[in-house]
Amino acid sequence: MQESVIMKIHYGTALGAVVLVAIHILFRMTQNFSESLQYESVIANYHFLPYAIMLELILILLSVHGFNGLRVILIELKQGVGYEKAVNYGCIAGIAVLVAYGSRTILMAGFGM
Amino acid sequence: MERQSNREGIKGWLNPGRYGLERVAYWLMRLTGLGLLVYFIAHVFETSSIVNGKEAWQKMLELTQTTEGHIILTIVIGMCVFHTANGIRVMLGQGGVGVGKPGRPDYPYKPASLNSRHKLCILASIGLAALAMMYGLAVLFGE
Amino acid sequence: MATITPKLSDEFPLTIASSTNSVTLRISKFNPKTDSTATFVEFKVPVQKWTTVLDIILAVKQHLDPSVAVRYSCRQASCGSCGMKINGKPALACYTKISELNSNVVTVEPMNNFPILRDLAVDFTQFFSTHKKLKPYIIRDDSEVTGDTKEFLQTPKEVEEYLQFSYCIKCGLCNSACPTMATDTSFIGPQALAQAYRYIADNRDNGKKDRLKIIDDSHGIWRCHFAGSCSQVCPKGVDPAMGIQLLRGYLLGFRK
Amino acid sequence: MTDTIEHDLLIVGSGLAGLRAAIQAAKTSSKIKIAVISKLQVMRSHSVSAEGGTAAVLFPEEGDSLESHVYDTVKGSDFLADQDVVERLVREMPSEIYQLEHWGMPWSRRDDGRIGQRKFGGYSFPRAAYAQDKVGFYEMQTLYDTCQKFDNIEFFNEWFVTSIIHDGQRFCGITAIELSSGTFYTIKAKALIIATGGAGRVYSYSTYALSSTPDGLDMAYRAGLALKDMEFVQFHPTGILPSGILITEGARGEGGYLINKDGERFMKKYAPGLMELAPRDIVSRSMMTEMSDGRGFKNETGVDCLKLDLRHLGDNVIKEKLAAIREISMKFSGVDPSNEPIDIRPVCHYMMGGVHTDIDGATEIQGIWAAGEAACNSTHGANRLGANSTSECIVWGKITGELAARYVLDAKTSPFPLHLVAVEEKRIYDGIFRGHGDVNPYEVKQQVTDMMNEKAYVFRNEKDLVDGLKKLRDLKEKAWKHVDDKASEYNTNFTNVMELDSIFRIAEVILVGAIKRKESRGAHARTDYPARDDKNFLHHTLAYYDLKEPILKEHPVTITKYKPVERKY
Ligand SMILES: Cc1cc2nc3c(=O)[nH]c(=O)nc-3n(C[C@H](O)[C@H](O)[C@H](O)COP(=O)(O)OP(=O)(O)OC[C@H]3O[C@@H](n4cnc5c(N)ncnc54)[C@H](O)[C@@H]3O)c2cc1C
Ligand code: HEM
Ligand code: SF4
Ligand code: F3S
Ligand code: FES
Repeated sequence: MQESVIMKIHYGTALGAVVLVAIHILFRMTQNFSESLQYESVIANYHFLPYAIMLELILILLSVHGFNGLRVILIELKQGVGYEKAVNYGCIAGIAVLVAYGSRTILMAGFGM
Repeated sequence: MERQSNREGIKGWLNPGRYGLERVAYWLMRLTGLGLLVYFIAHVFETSSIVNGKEAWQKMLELTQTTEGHIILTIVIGMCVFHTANGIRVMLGQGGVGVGKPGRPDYPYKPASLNSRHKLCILASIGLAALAMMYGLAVLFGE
Repeated sequence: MATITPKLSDEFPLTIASSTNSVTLRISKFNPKTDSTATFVEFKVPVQKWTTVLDIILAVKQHLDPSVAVRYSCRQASCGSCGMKINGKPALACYTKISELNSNVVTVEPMNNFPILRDLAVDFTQFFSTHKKLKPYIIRDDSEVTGDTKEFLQTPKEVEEYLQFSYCIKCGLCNSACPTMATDTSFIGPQALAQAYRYIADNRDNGKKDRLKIIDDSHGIWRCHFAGSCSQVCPKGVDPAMGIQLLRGYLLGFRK
Repeated sequence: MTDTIEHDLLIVGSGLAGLRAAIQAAKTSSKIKIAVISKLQVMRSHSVSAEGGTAAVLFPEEGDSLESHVYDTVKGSDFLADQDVVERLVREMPSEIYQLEHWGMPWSRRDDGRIGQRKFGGYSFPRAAYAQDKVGFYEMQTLYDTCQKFDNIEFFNEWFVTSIIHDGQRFCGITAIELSSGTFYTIKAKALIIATGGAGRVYSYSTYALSSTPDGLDMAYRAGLALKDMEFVQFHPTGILPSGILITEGARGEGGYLINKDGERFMKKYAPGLMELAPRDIVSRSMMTEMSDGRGFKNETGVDCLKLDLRHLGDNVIKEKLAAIREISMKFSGVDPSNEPIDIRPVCHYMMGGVHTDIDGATEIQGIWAAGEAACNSTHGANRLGANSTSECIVWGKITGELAARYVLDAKTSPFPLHLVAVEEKRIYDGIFRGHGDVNPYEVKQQVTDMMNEKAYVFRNEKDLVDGLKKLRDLKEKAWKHVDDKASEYNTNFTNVMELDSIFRIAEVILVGAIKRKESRGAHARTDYPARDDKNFLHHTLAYYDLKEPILKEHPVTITKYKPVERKY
């Protein structure tokens, strides 16, 4: 992928995340902080479809943003064709694993129970 | 024989103060980015416990609702606020916004891109992060 | 037998004034062909208020240790030869007065992020070839760039769009201060990026597309994080950091 | 044992002349291999320090004319310039300015978008095209960057050329040391352009880069080429104290005043017409007279000086048009010219003389051309006008670049005189690198260059010159030839001593020529012969190398239109 496309995604995900994370945190503030973390209220949140979708979005955005950030740091740290390939695929794998794992939670918590 | 390339290496990323505030911001941005990534991964794992039922969730919550947990959370809040605020500044700057206009530089040279607008934004980001951390401390330890 | 006793004061042409201080000059000596590590040698040298770091290095070379390897030419900050690390920060030796350093100890080391040739002299091979890669010249149809036609008109304002970037003396200080350069061996670097902008901003040039393509690379412009250290150390007010961000503005669609 | 490389065209020296030649040669044919060899990194050449402007007739519609530029130059030269050569310079120059412009030169512009020109000394029209006061720097950058377009130009950064090899008729190659490794190379080639620049570091108080030593001139001289008119050394009126860095004539072109202790614009006594903008030789002599008559200032270093006053120009003009000298005087002398006059005194600035060439820049050996300050094609005669030197570099860079490239295309190679390489190797390694001596060569250099400053400065006389020559020869006998640094990598101690070695021969040529020329003409002012003597000395001086002392010959001046008349401004 063209580096400019990757970096536009990086900025885009950051911008998207600003909005969504703000909402996510605001949700923590709708109630008393520790109350909001009670199992029941959390599950309730997960059952609320728009919120679940939002969580999924945050998950994707931040995974992409975060792992791309890591990729940037790693390819700046050391160079070499093999190494850079490994970093790139490693980060893609990281994103995939994290998104899959997080999605599992959202799916199971949202619909499974 | 290989000529030593004399790269400053990762040492060059440390000691950020010697080149001024912008370099400190660069360094903090990196640290907070990495910190947040670590937190984020941990967070995804942490919340995954919910699928194992209420007990597992409560156990996990207890693990994090300790003093250390609160301190870590406070740091995360600070990192998040700095990274976000500075991130917005950096995005604008990297798009060429607010970096000054080309023009005749007069000796002694003051680079227009290292201007007070950006310096203020950096300081504000640090300030906001500090405020958020205080607020977080208040909320977390307040009860 | 004829001997001439070394008098350090001879070194500064036409200087008769008497009030001299002295400082300790520490020079990093290293020949990659024969040494395994760099060592510092120390000298005491007299200075006056206009004495520059280059002056004292040359004084040492001429009277105390002729083997000091150092690059210099114009001694007036226009050729870009004498970049080195002075008390920890990259600067031009001929452009740094001892009196500005506020220190009795002056430590000089070769610039970082360049291979060392010997002592203070570093290798610019990669630096020059990167500069060349970015097509640092007016790109236009060849038939248009002959001397047979009068000048392309350019208002003073249009000149100011790129003039400051063409102050670059290719000293390499920016590259040695940049944090990305510290670890990234393939990064284009602030000097060449700023030059890419210099030509794009020139209304006589049509090479924008070519150059944007070159810099849009995994070790291209995106490896700049606006750390600003390049502009901090630039002795000529080029402000590469500004040029780079403006350049990126094109790629991000902020500018046309 | 030497390593050998082959090329088609060698250009030694990478100043304005060398780079312009390289581009022209590359444009002439993409088939020839061109090497630009410089003892510095290519773009660090002394030319980057040129400040004020480049002369050319750009606005005939506004009153300027080619004839006027020709006449000003010839008159400025005190009628020693070859007039056909001057005409060629003037004719070729306008399109060269446009050419540079098309290559990206950031000329300062007028409001209508055309190239700006400023007044310069000795001209009857504002004729110096300028780019702030960093003209040479920008020109160098433009040429260097334009060279990057051509893949058949190769740069040899930091190669010290030690000698020219030819078989008596035709050029064969050079010998050079690659500084980074210390390897001694033979470079074979069909053609050579000598563009090694001026040699002003023969004087200790000088505007030149520290690298402007006479080793380039010396290798031509040793190779049997004639040096022409070396006694004519220009002293620029405004060198800043204490460093000797130049304050451009552009400062006076923009309206700066020269003042003496009484606050008087003393030039009204010497050149009431042009005042501060009289040619440099006249201004420098006037300044020396003022100072020796006790109307000078004392600089804090204890040296006599006068002052250059720019305050009335206003901060804005100074910042816009004289940015570099503002920076220089603030940085190196702690004086902001907007608030305070600058301490200045005449300073060695240019060598009218150089390798003898014809109007095409060709030397007496086939396949060797010379261009730029190193050459003397007699554009400047006895005194160069400001802004005419960068012009000369560019025009003859172009001419020689093209001629040499064409020559290469159908040149035959002749057998290479290998034994000369062995001789050269012995000269520099046995004679200098392993030479014996206990006198610090840097001290010797200081003494020689101080002597030149003292004895062959603005005003000269028989006694001083003869004393100087004697001192020079004494110093030469001293056991100074030694190099303490025995490493091969980046050994500048070695090159410094080779440079000193060349200073001796070239300083001798200057002194001998000055002694012989018993008249005052242009920059060569003899107090014992204060008048110009066209009957006996309206000729060029040629100096040929000989082991004992330079052999001097005379060479006629080409006069086409303008008969010598008395020079008044
Ligand atoms: C301070 C100053 C200001 C000036 N301002 C003006 C002005 O405003 N207008 C104007 O018209 N003129 C001006 N001049 C004059 C003009 O700058 C010079 O005459 C001109 O730049 C000379 O250029 P060049 O190409 O001949 O040589 P240079 O630029 O001197 O280059 C010489 C080259 O030869 C190389 N070289 C020398 N010896 C060797 C060797 N042994 N082996 C390998 N390489 C070697 C050097 O490395 C260098 O690359 C000024 C001069 C000075 C000193
Ligand atoms: C929510 C608001 C966020 C914004 C506005 C934001 C913005 C940015 C920007 C602009 C950059 C590029 C910095 C540069 O090029 O120098 C960046 C880098 C980075 N971000 Fe974020 N980010 C945000 C959240 C996060 C989060 C939550 C994480 C963790 C998962 C994260 C991880 C990273 C990493 C690791 C980098 C690379 C660090 C660097 O290159 O300096 N970011 N961020
Ligand atoms: S941009 Fe400035 S610091 Fe960098 S090479 Fe050019 S002059 Fe030197
Ligand atoms: S220091 Fe480096 S990170 Fe960018 S702003 Fe300058 S190039
Ligand atoms: S010697 Fe030329 S920049 Fe310092």
